[in-house]
Amino acid sequence: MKLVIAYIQPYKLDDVKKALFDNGINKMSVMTALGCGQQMGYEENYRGTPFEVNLLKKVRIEVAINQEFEDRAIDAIVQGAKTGNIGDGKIFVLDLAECVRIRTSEKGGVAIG
Amino acid sequence: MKLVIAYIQPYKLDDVKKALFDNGINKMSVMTALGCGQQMGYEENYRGTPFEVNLLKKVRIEVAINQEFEDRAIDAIVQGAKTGNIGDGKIFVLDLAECVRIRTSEKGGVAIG
Amino acid sequence: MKLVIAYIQPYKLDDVKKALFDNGINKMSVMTALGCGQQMGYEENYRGTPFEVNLLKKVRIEVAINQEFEDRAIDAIVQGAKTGNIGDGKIFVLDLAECVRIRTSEKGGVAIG
Amino acid sequence: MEKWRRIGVLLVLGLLVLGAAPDAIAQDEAVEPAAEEEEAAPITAADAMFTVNNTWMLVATFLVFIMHLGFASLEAGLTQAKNTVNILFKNTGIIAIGLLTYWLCGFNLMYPGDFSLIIAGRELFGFAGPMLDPGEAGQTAAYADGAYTYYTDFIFQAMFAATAATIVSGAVAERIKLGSFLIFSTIYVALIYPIAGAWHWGQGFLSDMGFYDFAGSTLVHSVGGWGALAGVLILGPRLGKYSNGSIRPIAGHSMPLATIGVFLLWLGWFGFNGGSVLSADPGPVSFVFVTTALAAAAGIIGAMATTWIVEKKPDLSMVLNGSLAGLVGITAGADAVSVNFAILIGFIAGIIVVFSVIALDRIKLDDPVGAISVHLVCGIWGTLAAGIFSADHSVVTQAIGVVCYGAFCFPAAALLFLALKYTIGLRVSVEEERGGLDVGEHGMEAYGGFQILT
Amino acid sequence: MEKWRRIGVLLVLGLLVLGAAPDAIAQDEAVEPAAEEEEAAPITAADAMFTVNNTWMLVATFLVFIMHLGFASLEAGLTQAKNTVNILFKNTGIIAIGLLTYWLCGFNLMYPGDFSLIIAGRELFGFAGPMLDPGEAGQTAAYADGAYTYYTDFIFQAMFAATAATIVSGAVAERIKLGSFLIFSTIYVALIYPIAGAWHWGQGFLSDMGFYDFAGSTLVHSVGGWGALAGVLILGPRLGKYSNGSIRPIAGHSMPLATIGVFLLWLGWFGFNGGSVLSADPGPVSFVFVTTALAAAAGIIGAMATTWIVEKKPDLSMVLNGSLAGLVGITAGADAVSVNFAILIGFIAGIIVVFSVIALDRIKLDDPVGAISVHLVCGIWGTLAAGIFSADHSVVTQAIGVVCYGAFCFPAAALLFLALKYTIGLRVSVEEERGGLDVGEHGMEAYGGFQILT
Amino acid sequence: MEKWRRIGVLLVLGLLVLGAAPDAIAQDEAVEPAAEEEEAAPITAADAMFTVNNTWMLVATFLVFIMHLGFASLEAGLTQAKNTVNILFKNTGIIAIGLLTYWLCGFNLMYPGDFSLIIAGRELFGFAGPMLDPGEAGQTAAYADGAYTYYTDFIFQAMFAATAATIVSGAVAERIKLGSFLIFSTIYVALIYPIAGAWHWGQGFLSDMGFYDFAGSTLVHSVGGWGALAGVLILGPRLGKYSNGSIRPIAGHSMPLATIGVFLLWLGWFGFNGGSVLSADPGPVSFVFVTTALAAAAGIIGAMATTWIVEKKPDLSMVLNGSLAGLVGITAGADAVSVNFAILIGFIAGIIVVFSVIALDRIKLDDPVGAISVHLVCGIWGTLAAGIFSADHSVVTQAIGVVCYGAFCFPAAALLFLALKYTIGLRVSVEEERGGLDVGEHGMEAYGGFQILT
Ligand SMILES: Nc1ncnc2c1ncn2[C@@H]1O[C@H](COP(=O)(O)OP(=O)(O)O)[C@@H](O)[C@H]1O
Ligand SMILES: Nc1ncnc2c1ncn2[C@@H]1O[C@H](COP(=O)(O)OP(=O)(O)O)[C@@H](O)[C@H]1O
Ligand SMILES: Nc1ncnc2c1ncn2[C@@H]1O[C@H](COP(=O)(O)OP(=O)(O)O)[C@@H](O)[C@H]1O
Repeated sequence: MKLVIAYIQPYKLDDVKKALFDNGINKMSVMTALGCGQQMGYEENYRGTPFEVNLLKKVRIEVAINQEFEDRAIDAIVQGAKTGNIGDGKIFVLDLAECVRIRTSEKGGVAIG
Repeated sequence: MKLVIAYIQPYKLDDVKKALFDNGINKMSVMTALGCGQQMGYEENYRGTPFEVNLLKKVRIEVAINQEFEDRAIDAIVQGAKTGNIGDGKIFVLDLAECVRIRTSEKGGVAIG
Repeated sequence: MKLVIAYIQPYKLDDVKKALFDNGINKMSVMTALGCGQQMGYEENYRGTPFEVNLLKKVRIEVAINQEFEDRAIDAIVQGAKTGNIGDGKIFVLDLAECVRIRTSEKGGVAIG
Repeated sequence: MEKWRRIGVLLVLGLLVLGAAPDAIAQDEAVEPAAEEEEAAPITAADAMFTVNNTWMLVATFLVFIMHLGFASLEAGLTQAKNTVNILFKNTGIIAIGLLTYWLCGFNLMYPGDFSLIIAGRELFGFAGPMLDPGEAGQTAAYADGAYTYYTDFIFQAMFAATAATIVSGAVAERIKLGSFLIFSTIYVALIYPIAGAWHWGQGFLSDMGFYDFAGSTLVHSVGGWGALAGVLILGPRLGKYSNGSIRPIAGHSMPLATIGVFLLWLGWFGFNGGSVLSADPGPVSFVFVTTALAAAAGIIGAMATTWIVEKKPDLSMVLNGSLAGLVGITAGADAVSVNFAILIGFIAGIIVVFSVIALDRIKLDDPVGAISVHLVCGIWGTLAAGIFSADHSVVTQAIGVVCYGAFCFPAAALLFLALKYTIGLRVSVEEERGGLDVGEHGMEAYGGFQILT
Repeated sequence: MEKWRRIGVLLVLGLLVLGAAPDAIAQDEAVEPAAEEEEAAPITAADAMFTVNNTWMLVATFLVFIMHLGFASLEAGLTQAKNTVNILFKNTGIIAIGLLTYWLCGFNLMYPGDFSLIIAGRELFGFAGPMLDPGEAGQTAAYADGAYTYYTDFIFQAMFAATAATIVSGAVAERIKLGSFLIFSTIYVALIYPIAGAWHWGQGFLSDMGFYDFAGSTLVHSVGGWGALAGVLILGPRLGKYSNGSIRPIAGHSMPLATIGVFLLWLGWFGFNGGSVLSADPGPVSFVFVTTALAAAAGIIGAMATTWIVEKKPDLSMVLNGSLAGLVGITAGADAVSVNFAILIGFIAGIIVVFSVIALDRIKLDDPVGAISVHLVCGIWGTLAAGIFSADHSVVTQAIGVVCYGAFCFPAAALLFLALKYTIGLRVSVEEERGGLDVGEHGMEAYGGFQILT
Repeated sequence: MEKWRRIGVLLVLGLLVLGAAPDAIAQDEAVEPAAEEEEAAPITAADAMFTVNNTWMLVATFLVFIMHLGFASLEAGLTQAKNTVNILFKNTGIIAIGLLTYWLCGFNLMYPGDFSLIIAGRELFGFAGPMLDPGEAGQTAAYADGAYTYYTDFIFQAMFAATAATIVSGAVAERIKLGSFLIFSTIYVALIYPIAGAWHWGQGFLSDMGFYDFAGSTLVHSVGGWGALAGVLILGPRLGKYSNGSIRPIAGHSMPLATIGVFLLWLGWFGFNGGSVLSADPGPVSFVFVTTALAAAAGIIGAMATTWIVEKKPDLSMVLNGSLAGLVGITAGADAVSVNFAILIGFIAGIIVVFSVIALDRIKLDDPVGAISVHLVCGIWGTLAAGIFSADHSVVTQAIGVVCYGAFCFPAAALLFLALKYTIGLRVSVEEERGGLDVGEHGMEAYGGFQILT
């Protein structure tokens, strides 16, 4: 089992969700995040003082999947989130040791979906 | 060491916290999240246009524990969060490679608690 | 590759960011979180009813790095976040199985930076 | 079925308005309010005085109007983000319902002219017929001795009417079904409020007895407060408020909104009390401005001191309640007590409200915004205080008045709530209460996009 | 280059004001507005009446002023958090632009005295010269027969002027370039609005024809609404609003803000309509208060019933629009229809606005706040209704008036928008629209620190 | 010990009010304000004029009242979410303190009648005794020549008083101890403001010299501004504002709140300036409305142009300050300069305020809301401008007045702040400043449940 974490542009959330759904992955969790990467940020100006904003608004998606879905999940996220521009985001994959469905106490792969 | 991530119903937060405390686990971190799972979402209606909301409000809990607490932690979360209804949530367990207490620079298992 | 998760005091964010930058790590993601640890919380009082607040405002930082940066990253975070007081926070390190740059579909270590 | 019920509601509303139309044509021909101004006669001083009096009453009217925004803001601010749409909806609905029912029957129930139900010499009930009719002289200085026109009279009083129901709204917030609440409000504001109001302001038996309530500590605030008390008792507390014997505070979601609400209410009170002089007479109006403002200020200081001592830290929500407590407290005697006593009354009200909020919580009466403490408890205090601190009024008569209103309004409200409870239901489901009434009743959120831990 | 353009703008503005200065000295010497009060003569009743009339008009003026805060709040509340600074900025800018252009030319275009362009007997255009000149008697009772002074006249009308542009602002929100919008507003409010206004209120050809618009259902609201329609058509919908043939709602970010906005607009309307009596005459002013308040209330009930049936759940944003619909609807005939018809007009407006919002969405006209439905559609309804429900006015003449305003304002606005589109550009870049205009146009955020999912 | 101090405070407050009571009974018997209306005499034109004048002054009073909500909103909006409760608390407290101290002593210090301290022919200090006493004729037309009653006089002036302290509040926000601030405010508003005010409005030496300040550019705004300057100097900047030689902006948390604040302040200013005519006289009141509104508009344009050029992007917070700058600027000469000059004054104020905000930041004076720039700098500008642009006033005398106020208020405020600093302490602990004063001073949060990055 894997835990896939993706940082994407907020406006791409709908597209990524759709791409995942289309690939049979319809469980996920979403959070707001601020990101700092190759995208350089921009200058804001508050009351005459310029300052660099380099924490940009991102959306963080977390998807737990069974091993065999790994590539599909990654591809789906890339497909949904990619524009080719800096700031498109990153995907991180972790090994998932265990998964429990709280409602039924089921464990492991069956609990993921 | 393990990192336990749980998505639960927001209103169950107090119960889960209490269940963890009762099991000797009193360190944790909490975030807001939006989740999409078996719970189907609901229809909202804004200015005459219906739309499906399928990102539901969830709470995400992160608890780092020593190996021997794994079962206890999972049980406590299940106990606190379970209602038997769809939407109760999931628990994900990851292997934790290292843990550092910033205040003392202690590392490993001693730093967790 | 490693995924470093750090919970720090919110007002230390700038310092930690700077320390990481100074150590050549300039990609990261930031979230708000509520934490419960050795810091005991405080008593609030709402309309005559006192209550214990033990979920304190924290900032959660996530940094994916290549193995060789692990110590540097940990040291930088400790250096930026440490005051010696309870509540300084924790660092958790996970093994990162895979990393993908969405823009280019690059994978692995090259995608991290 | 659900759908049919809704269509039924619409039909009734539609008929109500359309039914009024034919009648209206007649009225139109009869009155012609704006057309017949020839004004050949020279302007007299009485004309000018009539005009300024009427202008002031209309200013007071829009000030009372803005209190409804004050109530909406305060109530929304002191409750949770997930119920905000519901609260705003109720408050927007109530002002509409209040104005329309007052047009339909309230005004003529409250100022019936003659009483048709008189028991043991007590004038209890009268009704001058549905809708408005200015009559021959309604729009002239003859109507109220040069103080205001018929339509001014109506609209000023109409703005008052809705406040009584709004007070209830805050107390039952975060758990009452929208439909049930709207039905309750409609009946409370269309019938209970004006009938009870007639006893004093409509020259009924309490005014005969010498009972005195200048601008409505009892007639408006307690009347609302009794309804609030009945609602809270019958609905029960919000989920999780009193779990395992301990009190869990459910914090409001926006203190700026609550503060805006209180300032707007205070602003409106200058019209509420200042307009209750029922003319622009410089002496009394300015005097009432001073007693009103200083009582509110003293209420703030009273609550500030009390909360600082009792809670250790100064609680903003209590201080906000304190200013309203001072305002409710002075309302009954704003023109009748001295300035210094006004300050004392407000100061004591500020102390009372803090202890009352705490006490109600102890006995597990869950009133999210403190409406019972502010409007009922301080309404009673203010009514009695007018008797204590003014030589012209008797505290015993004041107490009798208080009891009469309680004896009528509380059972009436309780009956209404119970009837709703055992028919269409009063309280939302547990799931809906947890998820918030915004999504449950309205299918929308108040703060789209904001991350909120609920 | 960007920088030079900005400096140019400043220079023009500076010269404009400075250029006025020498002139001003002359005026200063000539008028001396506050200095020459000797008032040896005894006070007459006419003096007192003049004073109360003028006082009421100034009260109405500040009430109309507060509508601008109402517009700003409503518009901000019904749009996304990421565009809030932009919306607040536009609304703050518009009131400034509106007042200053009205001082510079608007007032004297709208009330030209003489018309210099008369075609086929139709008085179409006139201009009494730039800036203000109270003349000899401007500040005395002689100016308007004891109703108000020259400066009161100006400032009351000036407050109206800016509203027309503000209406447009809501409809084109979340995608229009700041600079282009400010230029559009300046021209629309400086030229289009007053020229069109002169046709009726300036005693132009429509007033000769018997067209009747008491306080501006057409002259203010439709004029703004036509601009809004042109803007929406030329700009196109917001990104993602109509994707793949389906409608994706873009929810507003703060219902409390929207509700505050609507209550403030309603409050302001007491001045908008009440002040349009143009004196404090008790009969008509109080009558107008009643029709205004009850139409708004009926609009709420109309929209509430409709949305409850159509959308299944009662939609707060629609109910808020409903009260405005009622207000816009009654504005043309507030003094001319009976109270019962006022309620009917408001009720129907509340129904109309819900269907109009839905219909516009169906035909992919993206109006984030419902400005076209409220101001244009209900403005037309109100203007016709004044003809239908009042015996003194003809619905045919009313329709002719509606058409005239549409025939002038819509093309004028469209031309302006097109000119801007093909010169400096009308719409922000896709990136800016996605990231929000707050960061794109202003480099700042409305809610620093809040975690918001955009 | 902490607890005892608190109880001490309450006791003092309690005694103060209770001590007033016996006295009050006497007053009650003496005055009987609302009871003795027999009004057998026919209405005269003078009666009507008295009534309309008084009505206008009361309208102006509630407009000035609403400025306090404006200040609270603006200040809260421009600071961080974690200090919002504290700011709202301070502003609610100040209005209460302001009104009550003005009742206790302020009014009779500011309008002493006779001066008891006269040095070299300069009337510096007088006191007409504690609390209010309308005397025989206070509530009749005789009191102020038919312009207003004694109580109107008091309450209008009382509303002004608190603003001076509120101005300070914004400048010292986010780091001052609540208790210390409340003590400072009490003394500043009870003693410093009225004593200084007496020099001009109380017919003291500056009015003898021909100094002119129509509505308080100096008497209210600079007085507050000097206090703000002293506070900022003694408190030092917020943590992290000027770290490592660079300026780190600390963004406000709610631009809608800030905008609401500015519009409410502008609204209130119609009463602040319009009421300062001290009657409803149509000529001057309407003239003052026009200069006030256009100066605010010009301030917006001035600030907009400046910030667009200087900061590259148009900064909403600067534009908001710009409108206030225009308002403060016109306040001294609102009735004395021509309309065109009013626009010029406002426009220049809008430019000044932007550069002033930037300059203060450069010299590390940390004023979170721009209070010093708006109220002190533009207050001085406005006072001088009244001399420059009006033939009736001398810029030299104006400058002398400005210096006198600075020479008294700044040291007085500094002394107060220093005394507090070395006794109970002035600044919260570093931990409290970091965590926010809401939790530190009040144990509660302003936005329960919202996820905010602080
Ligand atoms: N090494 C990293 N650790 C944590 N988060 C990262 C890392 N690299 C990128 N991110 C996240 O991904 C977002 C996009 O990164 P960025 O480098 O701008 O994208 P791209 O690689 O497409 O240019 C960042 O804003 C940040 O939130
Ligand atoms: N595979 C997954 N990956 C990420 N988050 C998940 C996954 N499955 C469930 N979740 C999270 O858990 C929440 C509850 O899931 P749901 O399927 O509704 O619960 P249940 O299994 O009890 O029916 C979801 O809203 C989502 O936040
Ligand atoms: N075992 C844990 N699991 C998850 N989060 C933790 C854990 N321990 C600490 N944290 C996070 O770190 C924060 C700081 O912890 P705390 O114990 O107060 O710090 P310190 O060890 O410096 O005293 C907590 O508020 C919480 O967010």
